[in-house]
Amino acid sequence: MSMWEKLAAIPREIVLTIVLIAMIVPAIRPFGLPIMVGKMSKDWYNTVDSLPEGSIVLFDIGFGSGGYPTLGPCAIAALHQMFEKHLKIVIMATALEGSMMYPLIMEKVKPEKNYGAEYGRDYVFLGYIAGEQTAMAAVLGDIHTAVKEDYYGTSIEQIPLLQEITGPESFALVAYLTTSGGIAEGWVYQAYSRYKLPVVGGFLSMMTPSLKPYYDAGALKGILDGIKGAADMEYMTHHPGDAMRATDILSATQTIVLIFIIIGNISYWGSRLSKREGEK
Amino acid sequence: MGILTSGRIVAFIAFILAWIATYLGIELGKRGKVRIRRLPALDAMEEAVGRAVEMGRPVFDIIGMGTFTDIYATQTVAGLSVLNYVAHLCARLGAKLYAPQASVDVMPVAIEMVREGYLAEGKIEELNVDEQLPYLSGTQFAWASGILGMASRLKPASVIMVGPFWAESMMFAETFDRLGALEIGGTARLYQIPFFAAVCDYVLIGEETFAAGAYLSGDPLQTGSIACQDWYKIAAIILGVIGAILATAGLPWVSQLMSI
Amino acid sequence: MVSTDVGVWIAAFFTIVATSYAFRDNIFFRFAEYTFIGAAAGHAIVMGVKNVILYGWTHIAGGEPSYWIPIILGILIYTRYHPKYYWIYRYPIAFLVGIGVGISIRGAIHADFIKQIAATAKPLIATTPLGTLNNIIVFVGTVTALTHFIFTYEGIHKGAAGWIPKIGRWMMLAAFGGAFGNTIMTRFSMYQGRIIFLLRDWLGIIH
Amino acid sequence: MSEVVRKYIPLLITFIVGVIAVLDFYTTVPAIRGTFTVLKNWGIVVTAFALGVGAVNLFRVHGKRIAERGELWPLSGWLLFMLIVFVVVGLSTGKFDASWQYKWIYNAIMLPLGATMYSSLCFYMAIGAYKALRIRNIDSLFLFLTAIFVVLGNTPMFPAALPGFFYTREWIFKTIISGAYRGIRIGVGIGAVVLGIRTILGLERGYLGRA
Repeated sequence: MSMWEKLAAIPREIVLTIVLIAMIVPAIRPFGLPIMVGKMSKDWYNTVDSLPEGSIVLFDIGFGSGGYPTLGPCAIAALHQMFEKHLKIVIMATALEGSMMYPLIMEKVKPEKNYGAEYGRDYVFLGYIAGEQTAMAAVLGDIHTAVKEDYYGTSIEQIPLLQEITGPESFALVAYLTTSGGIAEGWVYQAYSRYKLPVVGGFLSMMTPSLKPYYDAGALKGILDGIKGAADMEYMTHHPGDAMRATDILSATQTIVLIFIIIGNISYWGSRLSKREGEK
Repeated sequence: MGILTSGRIVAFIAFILAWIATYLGIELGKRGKVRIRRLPALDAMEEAVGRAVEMGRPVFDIIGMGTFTDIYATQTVAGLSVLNYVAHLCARLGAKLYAPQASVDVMPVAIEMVREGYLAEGKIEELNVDEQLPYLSGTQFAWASGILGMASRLKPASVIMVGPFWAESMMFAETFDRLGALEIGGTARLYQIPFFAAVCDYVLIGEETFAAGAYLSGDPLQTGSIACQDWYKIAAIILGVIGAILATAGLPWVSQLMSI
Repeated sequence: MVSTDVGVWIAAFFTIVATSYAFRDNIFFRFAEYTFIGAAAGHAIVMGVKNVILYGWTHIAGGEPSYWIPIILGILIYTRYHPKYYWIYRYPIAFLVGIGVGISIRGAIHADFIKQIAATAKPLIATTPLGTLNNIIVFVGTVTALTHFIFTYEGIHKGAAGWIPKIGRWMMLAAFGGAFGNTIMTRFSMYQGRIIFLLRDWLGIIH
Repeated sequence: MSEVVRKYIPLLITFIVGVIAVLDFYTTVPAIRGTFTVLKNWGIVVTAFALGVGAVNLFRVHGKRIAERGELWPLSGWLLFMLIVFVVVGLSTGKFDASWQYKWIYNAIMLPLGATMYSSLCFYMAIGAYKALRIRNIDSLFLFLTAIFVVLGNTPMFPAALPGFFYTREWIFKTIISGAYRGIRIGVGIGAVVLGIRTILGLERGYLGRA
């Protein structure tokens, strides 16, 4: 086996162990790198920022445990901004595990303690609603015929915030965070195409390329691009959290990946050129 | 015009036209008037099966974990057409085919596709459905780890993956690459195309998957739909080009028209 | 301080075991996998029952008997397991497919076709040279990628015209590269959350 | 007769419901909108029933495996036990997912598994990047170049040192990805619409299952 071939065939266990170490070290000892805010997150922030106090926002938790590590920080930072602005928030979940994400998020946001918000008056949680796009269309179209109780089993007649909603036009903004392409496209179809409501969306970074055409066409007013978007939001809202901590870990792991890509290419071209030499 | 929603009138007209065009396309397809160009990845399939024969190792054909009820049904249908073609090739050239299954609904059709291929080549006695088309699981990670287990046990020489794929695409592509298999990948799930494009030796990008399926099956429903979609793409190109030229000249007519 | 919470220990165990598969297949991973499948199916049932009560039963209790219809349709889904009357399940499925397909295609033609054409038909010249270049790249990318997907007119892929879809293919491959790079970050940023959990909530090394 | 009941009425249901959904979007007729509001609410209930289908399949597959003492059958038993635990804890309190007991088992079992299963794909990405992201020909050169620049821009360290990396990534997204993906999205969108029309018209019948 030539040197080139050895370089091309580093055992996977070794590669993975190096990657793991690259995650653990900066988690224990962060470098504290600065953040550069991207335009897509800035647009999300400004869209929310420009809403008048007391506007009603429909906020969808469209992710479960799989998406929590990246979209959880997005949700926490985004809700901080909304509560800070004294917006009223109707929260729902289109993902099956979304209702289990809600307590995890609210534990960190603490709207009562931090912002003096009151459940039922300033925000409400409807829980998981089955049917994805069917659920979106139903909640936007006529929330009173679709929903009878909130997550805790309180009749919606007794929830003052929901009494303020008379139709889709009551919502000043639809904001969603999801790991599912169907949900991400669904909100564009149902809220933007159907009711011309302003929509902002957050998703895994890997989904951003395919959903960016909506942002370019004006259907999405802003995008939170995975953990990067979450870190931007934490930075803009001055609520540093897991995403900003993740920034340093990301630096280390991505650098390791880059090094491996370079090793892969050097070994590939090295063995290819040395083979050609041998043939001569 | 009070009964039509404003801002969506052009969309509505486009929708009605799509309705008519679908009919027309299928009608043309039935009359054999639709010709679809052959894609290089299809020629590669013959190479892939030939390679397996030479190496004395099996061929894997994975159609993904889609069902007929989800919105990716067309991709599953395309994957089934490819499976049928691969079954023909394997039977004719004498390679052993494995096509593990993930969907209870799709599995009987897949079996039918493979059986038809072997039957047409006169090799039906060589087919063992239970061994070659096992049901693994409909749950993503159980399905993925099932495939990975089969792969490391059987060491396929070539693998053909055409259909809807989710996050498991990278696990498959990486594992088969490690085993030194020739990989042909194809999916129209936008999020997963990059992995196949990066790792596979041949790739069917997005709609090429449908075209490949239609080409191989010759089914007028599929070929006709491809024709109809082509008309719409051509319309999009023409409107886009004219619109951009006009807009550059200061006349944003097309984008105004689109918001009627 | 290492956690004293049993739940955190169980979670840590499952986190480590689920990771182990990337290194090598092992029986602990199988155990975790089977646990996950069972738990996920159980969770789906709990949410299903809750939704049936919340969105169906409360309507009936509130004096809307028409909501018996979806409840009956829902129950009929399970006839698919009957050897003779399996075909009855087609009724609820037909209903779900109708509503699902209708609701998605009506928006698709607006958001994916009309709106995207409108976004393409924008002025190419911008106020800055770089802006103009950017507009041209987006425009060329859109149009050439579209031509790549034309299958029934072979002429477009031959001769001098053949360059147009070829450029489209390269543009798409470049775009896929970007998407690939971005996905690397996505998966890592997801896993980091688990590393933070292990180090903070379980081992108490960081705060 | 049986053909009608078994095949044509379901196809008719799909057609009617699908057409109402489409008309609800394009027209302002109150009767259509009212009907569709009811249909949407029904849809939520029927979908909720469908959530149990997965569990029934698991009972069939794993029940059989336990009865036949098939491969890993004790794990099949454990799988069904976990399923039952979640259902019992979820339904016995009367508060479903809002009870603390349910939150506890969810946070201890399902959350770490769900979060780790998906995220451990990062290891496959790392290996894949090392083994596959190689410049083999002109096609892979294009893929390679943008991938490298996006990774560079995504790594917070590099833009912090040299902001150009950050703007290069933003530029790649703004131009190359926007353009190519818009083309792909138009095509895929039309494909979905044509499939939808075929389904509503009853030409696509795969969902009806075995004949």
